[in-house]
Amino acid sequence: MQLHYSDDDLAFRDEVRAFLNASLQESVTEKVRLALPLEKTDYENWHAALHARGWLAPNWPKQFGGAQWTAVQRHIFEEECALANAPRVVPFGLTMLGPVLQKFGSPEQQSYWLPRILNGDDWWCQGYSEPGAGSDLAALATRAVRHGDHYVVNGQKTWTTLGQYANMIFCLVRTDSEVKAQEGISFLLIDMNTPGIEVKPIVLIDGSAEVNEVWFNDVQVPVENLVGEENKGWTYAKYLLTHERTNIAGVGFARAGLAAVKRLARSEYAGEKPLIESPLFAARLAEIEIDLMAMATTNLRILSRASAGQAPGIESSMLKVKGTVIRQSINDLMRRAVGPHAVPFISEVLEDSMQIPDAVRNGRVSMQYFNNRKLSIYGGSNEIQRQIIAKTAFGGGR
Amino acid sequence: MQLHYSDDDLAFRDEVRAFLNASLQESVTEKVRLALPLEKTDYENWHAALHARGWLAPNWPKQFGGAQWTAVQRHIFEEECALANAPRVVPFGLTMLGPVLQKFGSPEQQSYWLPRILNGDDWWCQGYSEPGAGSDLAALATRAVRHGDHYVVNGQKTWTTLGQYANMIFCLVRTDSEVKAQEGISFLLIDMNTPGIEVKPIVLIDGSAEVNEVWFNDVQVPVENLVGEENKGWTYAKYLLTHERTNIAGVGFARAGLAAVKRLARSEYAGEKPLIESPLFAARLAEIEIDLMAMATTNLRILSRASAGQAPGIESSMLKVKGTVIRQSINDLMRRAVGPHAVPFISEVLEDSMQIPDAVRNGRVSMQYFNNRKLSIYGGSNEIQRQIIAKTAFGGGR
Amino acid sequence: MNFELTDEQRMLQDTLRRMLASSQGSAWQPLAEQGVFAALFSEQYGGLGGSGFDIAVVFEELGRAATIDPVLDSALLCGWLIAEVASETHSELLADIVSGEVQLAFAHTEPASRYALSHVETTIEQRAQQQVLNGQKSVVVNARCAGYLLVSARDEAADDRNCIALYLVPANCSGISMYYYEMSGGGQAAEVTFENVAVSSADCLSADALPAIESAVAAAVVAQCADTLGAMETVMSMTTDYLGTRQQFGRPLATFQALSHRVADMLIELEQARSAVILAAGHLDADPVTRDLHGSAAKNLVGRVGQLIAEESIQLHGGIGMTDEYQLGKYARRIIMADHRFGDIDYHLERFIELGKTPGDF
Amino acid sequence: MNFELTDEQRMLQDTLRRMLASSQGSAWQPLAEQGVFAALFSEQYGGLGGSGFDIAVVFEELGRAATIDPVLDSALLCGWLIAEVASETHSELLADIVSGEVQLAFAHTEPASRYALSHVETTIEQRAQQQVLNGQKSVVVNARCAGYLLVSARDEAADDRNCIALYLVPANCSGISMYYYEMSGGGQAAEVTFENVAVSSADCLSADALPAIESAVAAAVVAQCADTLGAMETVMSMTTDYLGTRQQFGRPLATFQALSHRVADMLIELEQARSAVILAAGHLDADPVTRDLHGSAAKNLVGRVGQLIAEESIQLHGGIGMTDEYQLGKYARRIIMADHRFGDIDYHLERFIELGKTPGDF
Repeated sequence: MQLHYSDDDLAFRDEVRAFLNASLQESVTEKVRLALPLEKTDYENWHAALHARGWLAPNWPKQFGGAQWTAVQRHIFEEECALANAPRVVPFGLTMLGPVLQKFGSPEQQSYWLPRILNGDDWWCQGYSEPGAGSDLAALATRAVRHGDHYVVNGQKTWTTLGQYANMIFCLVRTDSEVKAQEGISFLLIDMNTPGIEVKPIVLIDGSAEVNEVWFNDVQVPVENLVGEENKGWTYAKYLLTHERTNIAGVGFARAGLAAVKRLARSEYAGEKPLIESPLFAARLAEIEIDLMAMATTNLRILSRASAGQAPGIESSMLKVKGTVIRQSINDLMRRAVGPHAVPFISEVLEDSMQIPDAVRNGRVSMQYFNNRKLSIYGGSNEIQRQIIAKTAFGGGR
Repeated sequence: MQLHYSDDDLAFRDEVRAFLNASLQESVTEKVRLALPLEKTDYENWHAALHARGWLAPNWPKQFGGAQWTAVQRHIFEEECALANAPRVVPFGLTMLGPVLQKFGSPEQQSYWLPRILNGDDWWCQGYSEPGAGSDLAALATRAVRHGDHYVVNGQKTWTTLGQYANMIFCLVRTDSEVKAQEGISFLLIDMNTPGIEVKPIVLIDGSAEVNEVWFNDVQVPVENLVGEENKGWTYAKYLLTHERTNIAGVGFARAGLAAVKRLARSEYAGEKPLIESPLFAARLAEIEIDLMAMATTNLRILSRASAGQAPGIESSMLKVKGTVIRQSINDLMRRAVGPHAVPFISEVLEDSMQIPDAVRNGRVSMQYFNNRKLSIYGGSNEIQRQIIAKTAFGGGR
Repeated sequence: MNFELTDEQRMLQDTLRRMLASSQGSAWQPLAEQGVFAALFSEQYGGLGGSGFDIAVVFEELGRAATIDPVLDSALLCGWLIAEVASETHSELLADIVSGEVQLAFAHTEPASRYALSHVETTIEQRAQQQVLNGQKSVVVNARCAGYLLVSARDEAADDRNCIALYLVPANCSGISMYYYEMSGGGQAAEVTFENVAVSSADCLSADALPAIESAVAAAVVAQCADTLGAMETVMSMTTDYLGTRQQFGRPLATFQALSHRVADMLIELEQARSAVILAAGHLDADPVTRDLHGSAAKNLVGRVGQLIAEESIQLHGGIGMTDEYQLGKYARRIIMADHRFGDIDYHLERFIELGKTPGDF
Repeated sequence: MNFELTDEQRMLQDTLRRMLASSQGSAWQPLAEQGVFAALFSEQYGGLGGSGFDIAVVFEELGRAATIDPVLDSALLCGWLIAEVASETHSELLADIVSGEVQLAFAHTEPASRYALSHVETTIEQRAQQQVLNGQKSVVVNARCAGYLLVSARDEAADDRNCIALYLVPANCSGISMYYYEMSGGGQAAEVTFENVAVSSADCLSADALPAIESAVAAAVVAQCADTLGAMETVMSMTTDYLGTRQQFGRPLATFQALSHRVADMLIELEQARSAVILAAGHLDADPVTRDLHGSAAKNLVGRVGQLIAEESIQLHGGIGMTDEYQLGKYARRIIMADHRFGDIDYHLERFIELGKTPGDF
């Protein structure tokens, strides 16, 4: 065993650091650090900078314009981005739709859509969840009925992240209701500007409005926007869900969060001493740090196996659960750290958020605490993950 | 609301304390305090002392020779006994069989068996669980087939506590296998000296041998030893299980345990300071103490409602879960308190246990820790209790 | 021993529950009309109640309905402070508080004080003919609607238990500036700056106010815990209703055993919280050590249970629990934010340990 | 980065697993014959391994099989001590340890030392022509079978890090008395009293042994954690097997969701424990701060996970899990008692916090 990065990996890390150092603007990293909302242009600029460097699509094969990094390189990149408070790369086109098109799309779809994703011509969003189908995707009810060279789509999608910025959405729709629940589902690409589509923001408990409901009312979609075969959409959706989960553990986010907690706990005072020297707080912090050190290693172990060509099994479910629990504990520590100053409601939609006095802006950490309750709910809730783990354990297939 | 004991209750408590002070022998309380095994005569002497005082059967009506105390008085008595390290009163005749006979027994059975319980003529044990029927009593397989004026019993019971001392056992047996699982069960009183009965001790992970397997091989039981009606035993068993659970929370045991932890933590040193001043240990201790204070109050609230004639609902399930969790945490603290001295294996069957050096005898607290893992398993496992609580909550019947 | 409410308390509870269930927005006026504030004070101060249990009954209902009026910070906390230190000199003001005519705000916490009640850096100085206040106060709840501020200050820099004075200052005094904000748990507060605010010696309610502050905060702790208890009751019933109704994979969520066992654990802890509130309420009139020991026990336990119930409820609801439109989030914020007022679970655990070293019978 | 075992390590693992699966009672002799002890030492000391990963591979298998031989306390701990302080003067003894010819016991912990390595009250005094040892040692593992004891002592009463000497004393010396006992986690130990035990200056292996003790204990911590990891693996497979087989209410326990989700959490934590062991093993040769930081992290995490898995396994088994006849109890005791050796979870959490204050790159 060799726990440390190879010289090549270290050189790569230096390269990443130098790039981040040169490319990130403080006005943007400051917003990320304080969990303030980004402008659409903040995302777009970062997308363009990465594209210019050829680092936008680490997971894409070279033939489609990807960087084709090793799993360890991707891990290094993600971790460095998180520690540098880089904006996240909007994943819907790059890490979700892209691989599906590469595997199941027609040559025409590949040559039209993939470059547009890289160039940032389209802003994609995701239409999976429905009000009646949360963890139970097979229950989805949005229908597409074929009329000549068009599908006519009716129904409602929900939890569509950043849908307010998107001009395209990829959707799971029901094309056959006679068959068993998971069959009869198709994978459609839909232009958000088609008549009959309405987007409504959902305000979350922290006042944020990043997720949306999307309504479809007799929306016409050309048949060439069907990916793969009709009624095979479930297969593509599963591929998308199990594929590309290298960052599921969120190690970089957790490390950045832990660093932020430590900063806070050194400047907050409990009596004469900084909070970080209070035994109970220090114990909470240390326990999470120990858990995180172990999880980061688990993550690397799994990555290194993936690099060696082994398919990730229930380990990604394990990382999802432990990763979200750790990140939520860090958010919990963060609000504890600021003590009485956790109470201001500093919604991300407040326009003068950069002008708020520091003491009041501390309330932002509570918003993050509430917002990140979502981590254990979305992307396959932790209950679903436990179910997967247990099923495998009792199936004997470890 | 009035949280404090009435003057009458306080006077009663003083009376109990005076009695315990005068009646308990230090040679016995010392064994209880150190969780060392008691002799059969230790139990018998204590039984006799309580009987002489008229305090043996607090839960029995006066007509059968009981003390007919209020729920609060019984609580006071149980708590004082625990704090004084009194031996426990073997409950199988007094709190389990007695009430069943009083409610369902024939006048002949009542007049014969009840005085014998009070006088200590019989040592009863319980034959409910079977190897194939743990929490699922309806699956029990021990059969009784009637032949003239006898039943012939075949099968196996297990987890029979103190069965090695008993001369009588009350059993659930299957008398009809044609009907639904919970019907066709009868309640039989069986003389342990009947030919065909064999008792084998089960050694537990702490080396103790208090529980037993009881084997029945063509055992003849006179039909007059059937309690109530044939095939109605499940009703009596349920009555027994839901009735008389005033001490289910084990508040007295928990208080005595917490006092013992504090004693230990004051004498153990971590560096220059007694362990009780170590912040992490103090925090563990305080959290359990806070939980216990609340649970003791929950217990009193439920007792006071029971005194007012209201039937206990899911509260006894709540007390069972929380009570066992708290007691197990106290055992956990106890072994943590003795640090490296927790490792000696001091089984209760070691004969010279009173001669072992103090430092080595500290290992006894680990034995208690392991032994008390049973608390959350027996008497309806905590999983069964959670099931009952959830069922009621979702039935809307709170 | 008796764990039943008195008839008066039960009537108060019924009235409140009915009234708050139908009220929209502020309930201050109806609360005043029903004499609810009077229930928070003993007869000696013009009230009709004032015991720990009276307070617990009122705040459990306010929490259950998630009422946003500043009953805790203005009526109870400031009211008790006035009652403790100035019931004779300011009897009229006290009467106005009891009747709900006037609102106040307690300007005590400072940017660096965290949860310590004795940490006061705000100064009171004699300058020429007058006294001036200078300093910065944090999280002054209800500052926006308060006619007066109760301001703590010292005439020397000593950070000890003595010499903390309490001033009654009209909120519109020149030299006072405020930065207002909404609070996550409901209601509003402000950061308040005092810059050479002139006060007279008649405005000084007490020259040594810490014991009174501790007493009033002890009542606030009971109230806060009862409020959280009430909020948790609502959350639990929302959660069991939702799980009983919402279908997934063809059957109600309630039939999934892994979820239902978690609900059972939440219900067990809710009973624990209820007992802790009862204990704290029942010892509010005890000696300070006993009082604060039970207060800290309750604040710690209710804080832990609150976190469990708030987090688990959101998780068990799934996505819908995250939305602002659904009421759960409002309650979850109220419950979690309660831990940031009057000391959090760690602060109270440490205080419990400290107080436990004092020999006593509790 | 590479998380694969070397070919040698994998062979060692396979050999051990096969051998221990079939061995009954003591496995000392076969272990020695297979050269397992040599894997614990570097070539410099006559071994064939000695890295943290070599140690982890060996002890994971010993834990998995619940082997009771004193490999940890005699071969590894005492062997490393001799190697550190006396590899040249006592090369023959070291060779005998590496070959398994001789067993030792480390007499260091005292009744009042708890987990502190620097707490030594046992004295060494010059009397007339000789030196004498006086004192009391606690939990001296393997004392009964040890040919020699490694005894720590001081020539002055100072309770600091300096002046802790290490003596090699034949176990049958006059003046040594022992009270033997079995240990809950397996194996045996003794309380050992030294009463004017005469030693010569040649018996003194080191006059300042604490750094060596800390280094050897760091290796023991890796070994203990790996042992617990192995034991937990066995426990998890017993538990999933049992739940998959045992029927209740007409279906296998594994189909009860509340139970299966708890199993999932146990499996998640088991992976955490494995990673913690890897980290500790991989830093055993680092500078002392980095080494001990990862050692403490592992001992804390493995201790927490061990408690979860031991307690939950018994609970999920129900009654059968409580019986001595079923193998689970033996493993549960081994896992829980591991927390009482070389520092428990609280001790190591505090040490982790303390070490974290030292700036460093880890």
